[in-house]
Amino acid sequence: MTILQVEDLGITFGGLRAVDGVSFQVSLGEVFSIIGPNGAGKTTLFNLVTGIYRAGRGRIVLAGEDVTRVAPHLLVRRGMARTFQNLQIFFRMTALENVMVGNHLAERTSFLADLLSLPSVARQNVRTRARAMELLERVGLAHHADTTAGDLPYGVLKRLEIARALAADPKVLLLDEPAAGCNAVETEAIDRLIGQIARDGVAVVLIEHDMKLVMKISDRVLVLAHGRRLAEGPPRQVRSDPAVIAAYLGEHGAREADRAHG
Amino acid sequence: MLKRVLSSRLAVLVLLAAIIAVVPVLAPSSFYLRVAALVWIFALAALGLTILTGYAGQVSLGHAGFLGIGAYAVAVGPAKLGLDPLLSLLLGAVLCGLVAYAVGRPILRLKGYYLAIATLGFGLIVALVLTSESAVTGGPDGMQVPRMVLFGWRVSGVSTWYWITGGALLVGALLALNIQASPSGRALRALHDSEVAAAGVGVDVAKKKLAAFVLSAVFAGVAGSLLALMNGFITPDAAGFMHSIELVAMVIIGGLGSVVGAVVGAAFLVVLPQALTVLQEYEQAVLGLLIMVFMILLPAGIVPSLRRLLLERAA
Amino acid sequence: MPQTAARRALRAAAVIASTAVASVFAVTPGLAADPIRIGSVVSATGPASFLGDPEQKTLKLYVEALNKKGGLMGRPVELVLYDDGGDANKARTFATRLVEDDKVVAMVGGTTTGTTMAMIPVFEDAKIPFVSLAGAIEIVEPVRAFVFKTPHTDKTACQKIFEDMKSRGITKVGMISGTDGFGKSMRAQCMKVVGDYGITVAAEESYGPTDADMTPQLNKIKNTAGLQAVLNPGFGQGPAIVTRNYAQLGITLPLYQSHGVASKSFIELAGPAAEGVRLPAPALLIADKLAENDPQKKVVMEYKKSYESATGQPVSTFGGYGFDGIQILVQAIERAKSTEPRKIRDAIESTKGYVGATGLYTMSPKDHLGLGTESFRMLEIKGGDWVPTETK
Amino acid sequence: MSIVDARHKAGHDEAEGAAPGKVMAEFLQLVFSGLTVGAVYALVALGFTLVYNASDVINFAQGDFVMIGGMGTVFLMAAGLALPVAAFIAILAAVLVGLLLHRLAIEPARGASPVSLIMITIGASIFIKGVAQLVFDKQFHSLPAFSGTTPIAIGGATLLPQSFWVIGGMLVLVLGLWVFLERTLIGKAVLATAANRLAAKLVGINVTVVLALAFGLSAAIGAVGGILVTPITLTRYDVGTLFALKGFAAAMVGGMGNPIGAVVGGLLIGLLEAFGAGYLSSTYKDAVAFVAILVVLLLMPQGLFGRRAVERV
Repeated sequence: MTILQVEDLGITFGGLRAVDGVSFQVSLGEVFSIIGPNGAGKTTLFNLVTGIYRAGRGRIVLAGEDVTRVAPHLLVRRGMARTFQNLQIFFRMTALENVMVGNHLAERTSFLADLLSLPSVARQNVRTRARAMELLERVGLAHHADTTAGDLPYGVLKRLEIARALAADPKVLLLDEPAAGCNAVETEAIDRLIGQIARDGVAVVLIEHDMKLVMKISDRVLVLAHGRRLAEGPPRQVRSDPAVIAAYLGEHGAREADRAHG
Repeated sequence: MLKRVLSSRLAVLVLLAAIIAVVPVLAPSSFYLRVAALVWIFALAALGLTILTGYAGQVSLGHAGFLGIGAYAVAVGPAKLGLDPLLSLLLGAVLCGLVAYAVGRPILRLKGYYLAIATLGFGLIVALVLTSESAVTGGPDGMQVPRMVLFGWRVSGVSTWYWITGGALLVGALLALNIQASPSGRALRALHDSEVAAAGVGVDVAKKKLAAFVLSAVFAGVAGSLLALMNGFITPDAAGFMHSIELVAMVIIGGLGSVVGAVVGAAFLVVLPQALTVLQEYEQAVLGLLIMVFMILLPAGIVPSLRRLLLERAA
Repeated sequence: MPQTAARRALRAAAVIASTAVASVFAVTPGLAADPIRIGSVVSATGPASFLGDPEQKTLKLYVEALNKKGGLMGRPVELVLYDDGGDANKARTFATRLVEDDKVVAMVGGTTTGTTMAMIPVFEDAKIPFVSLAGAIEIVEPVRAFVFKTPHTDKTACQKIFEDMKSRGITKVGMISGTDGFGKSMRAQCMKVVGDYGITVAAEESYGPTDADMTPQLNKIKNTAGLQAVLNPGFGQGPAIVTRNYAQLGITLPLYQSHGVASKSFIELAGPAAEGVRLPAPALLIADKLAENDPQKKVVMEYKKSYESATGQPVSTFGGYGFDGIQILVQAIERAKSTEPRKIRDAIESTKGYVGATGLYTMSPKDHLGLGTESFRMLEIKGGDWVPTETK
Repeated sequence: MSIVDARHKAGHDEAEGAAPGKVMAEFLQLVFSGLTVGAVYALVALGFTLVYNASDVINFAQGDFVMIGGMGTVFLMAAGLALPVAAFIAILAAVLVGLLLHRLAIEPARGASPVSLIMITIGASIFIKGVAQLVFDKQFHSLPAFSGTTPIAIGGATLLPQSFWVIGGMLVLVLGLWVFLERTLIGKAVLATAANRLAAKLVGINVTVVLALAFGLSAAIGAVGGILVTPITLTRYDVGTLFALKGFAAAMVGGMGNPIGAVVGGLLIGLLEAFGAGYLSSTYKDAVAFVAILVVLLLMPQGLFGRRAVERV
């Protein structure tokens, strides 16, 4: 079942078409990867889809509803969560608290109730904490629960961000280079984690440079170059696409490929 | 274990309550009670900034403006409108909240130093209005604040105000601690570190910032009301730029985001000038020097730095 | 490394904290056996330091000299002096400290009306006499049992100025006033009495206490038709800038300043632009020009000499207020032959014909100032010095 | 609205009714007034910008350099030195204070958060004022105008020759700073550090030296401003607070970190205050200026010339 549908999305920065008419759709339980050379517009595409940038053109449909103009914090409510390429961790909070914030949507207490610490707040805190602990265990970070996030190593924080995003109970999860800067063991863990998430019925949209990982876990791959779609399809098919090969071989190749597909 | 105790809500409240209870026993004269009462009042205002700046990371250089609004509410309400002082205090708090809401909505979109200058401008304008509208406020020479009468009891005397302000501080500390450990508090602390990520997990960043701003304004307003009622007299100076800086200095020196830190910071800046009077004309230079020395040696603020030290020792 | 830094910090903090606590709790050491303690809270720093600084210096000098002469009733006098920085809340705290902790028998101080009004309840409650050095009439009207003051009221200054204007046939004036306490209070008083002299204020402007340029305001006054003179109630640097901008804009109408600028530094700051400026001021400013038979001659010359030789700065009216405040108090204690605050109060109230730096004081239960208009002299600045416009 | 304001209006209408030439003259008078005061704000803002670019710190002691320049010259002249000599020594003194501030207070706290560093500069500002009132005194002081006090009439308005010194001095300093930053190696190092501190470090720029330079330069600029403007506005040990406040506002409205913005911001605030006082209300002219600043910031949240960088996430 299609959960996320992106149609002809585009944005221009100072005359440069960073994302130029990209369309794709993702189904529940699917791992959909977006690859491409540096500067291809992958992260910009994420920022467009998650409402951080306002799209110059095109449409985003989430679970059948047009969410093109919906503010980022409301997109979560509709089932979209993400991680960030440059970590956006709450460094002053503990790992557990980071994940607890991820559960913010499920928290039903008002600011006033929080201020007065009504019994409902204590109950809420217990629920949120239990859920956050569960997620930390799931990503293998339970032993770091009370450590201040700022004191944790990079690879660990990547998984912490995933746990935080999962806390929002998303239907679509966008992961921006989750394995970047991770060692082999950590990459392996992330690989398993993504597989699990998809099996739980979440649509995973993945930006990743680690081709081994991408080819292994993706159901479909979208290749971007210069903000445009270069190719799309199952990993095997994309890997043998001459335009993609050209793009990865260098600038010259990319231009050639562009012409071929333009 | 130690960490748990140090960060527990109850421990902080018991500690504060104990200090408030012990000071009168040690104080040789009611002058010391007055100084302590001033510490409680300014700590209450500083607690507002603990929420706004400490938790949510939003800087305000205009909070004395709210202090001034609260102070003049209990002066103007009874004197010019014939309102009950207690009612005036509550109305003052509401007014602070409303003003904060109206001002905060547009300016909280600004970030960092840009927000600082916008709030600074707000504080300046409040002080200017209080100074200029002499017909209502008595102008730069200030105005008398009628005594508060509660159910026929004329509230006066240093020790009475000591307990009232001490009680107010405890309530304020309780509220600030409540927020810290709640969903809203986590949201505020989250947006402090990354607004994008906070929005990314569903935090309505603008709304939460506004709530923190309004709450901190109410804290400052109530503190201003208490100050005016205790002194029985108020001047527009209370809303002045230097007092805004002083409030921010209290939370930074005490330790940003720490409830105990706000009280320690307030004590630092209220008690120190009293202690430094022995230095006469050297007072200002030494005060400035001490602020610098403390910030260089304890860059995270007194309370968090000492806490860390204590934990390291224990570990 | 962070360990040692933190440890060093802890040690430093402990040392500072303990000295701080110690100095608060320490009993102020007595100079000699059983001194008479007189308290003072002035704004020696902050925006009103212009007034508070000379007050503080005068009080210190006076008490020093007094003790050299053997003190008061054979006992040394101890001046417990605090600087409120112009902050009413701080002033209030220091007032409490004087009463509760220092146990003073009387108080001279309160540089501004704001700080004075904040401190009044403390002394009224404790029934300790308080001689204020601030201007506003509200301090002594209505009369409060324990509160007195020495400075002229703004009202008398306004009356003196308008009298002078009337004698020169001036009926339509412009006014530019400071928005500080002094300027606003004097403006209000002047507006109250201006009608009594058949004078109308046809243009009115104001400026903030820290403004650096008043040409916009003065330009509007300049463009108002039919004005015959301009009055500038204010103190601090404002009037000096007004006077300079006035000259810069080429306004030739007579300019009147207030007693708020009555110190030599005004002439220095305003420079040649000050020529021809008139203002009401006490005899102190023209001490050496007073007639030998002037009753104030001796007093003002003595004060002027001692102040100027000790501080190297010219005397100002404000120091004079302090001088009169402490002297009235000391004489009252002598007359009362007691340090009982109530008896001192009664003695102050019975001050009769005291000749001071500011003027002649005669107080009564109905008048806790006791200073008449005649204590003001109208001066004009000529050749960089004060010159009386009338011979007395 | 107080009576004062109502009267302003009346006075103003009368003036307008007089003659069109007078309207123009009044306008010019306000422009002169605004530019003179604004030029000093611009210099203070420039100081803020320099230090901010090198360190992300807002140096609240910036205004006190203005005071040191003015008061220092006053007292050195009183000691018998000629104006140029006195001014030169006062500038050196300000630079020394700036360097000491960096070496003894900012450098030891390296790694502390910007708020802590700002608190240190606030402490430094209190300290400098405390020392100044001991070294100098608590009275207002003035300097003789550099080229007389005979007003110059232009288009019916008048201005003092000193105003030319202030505005001209500001322009020379801005130009000099530009040449220094763009044309010298060390200046380029400052720019590089401002653009990217980490990258600057990696290519071997000594960031500590650059920061010290920024503090020294900003102190010199502030002191020069203080010396130029003292003949007009007077000085005292505590005038720094006001200049810091206005200079900070100028730097922000211009866009923190942009030298052009600092200059434009300073002049803008000077003009806003003058026009506010001249056309609206002298009581509320500061409010007028700040409301205008707020409007600018709400429309352009990074100030007039601030970097409008897209948020990188």
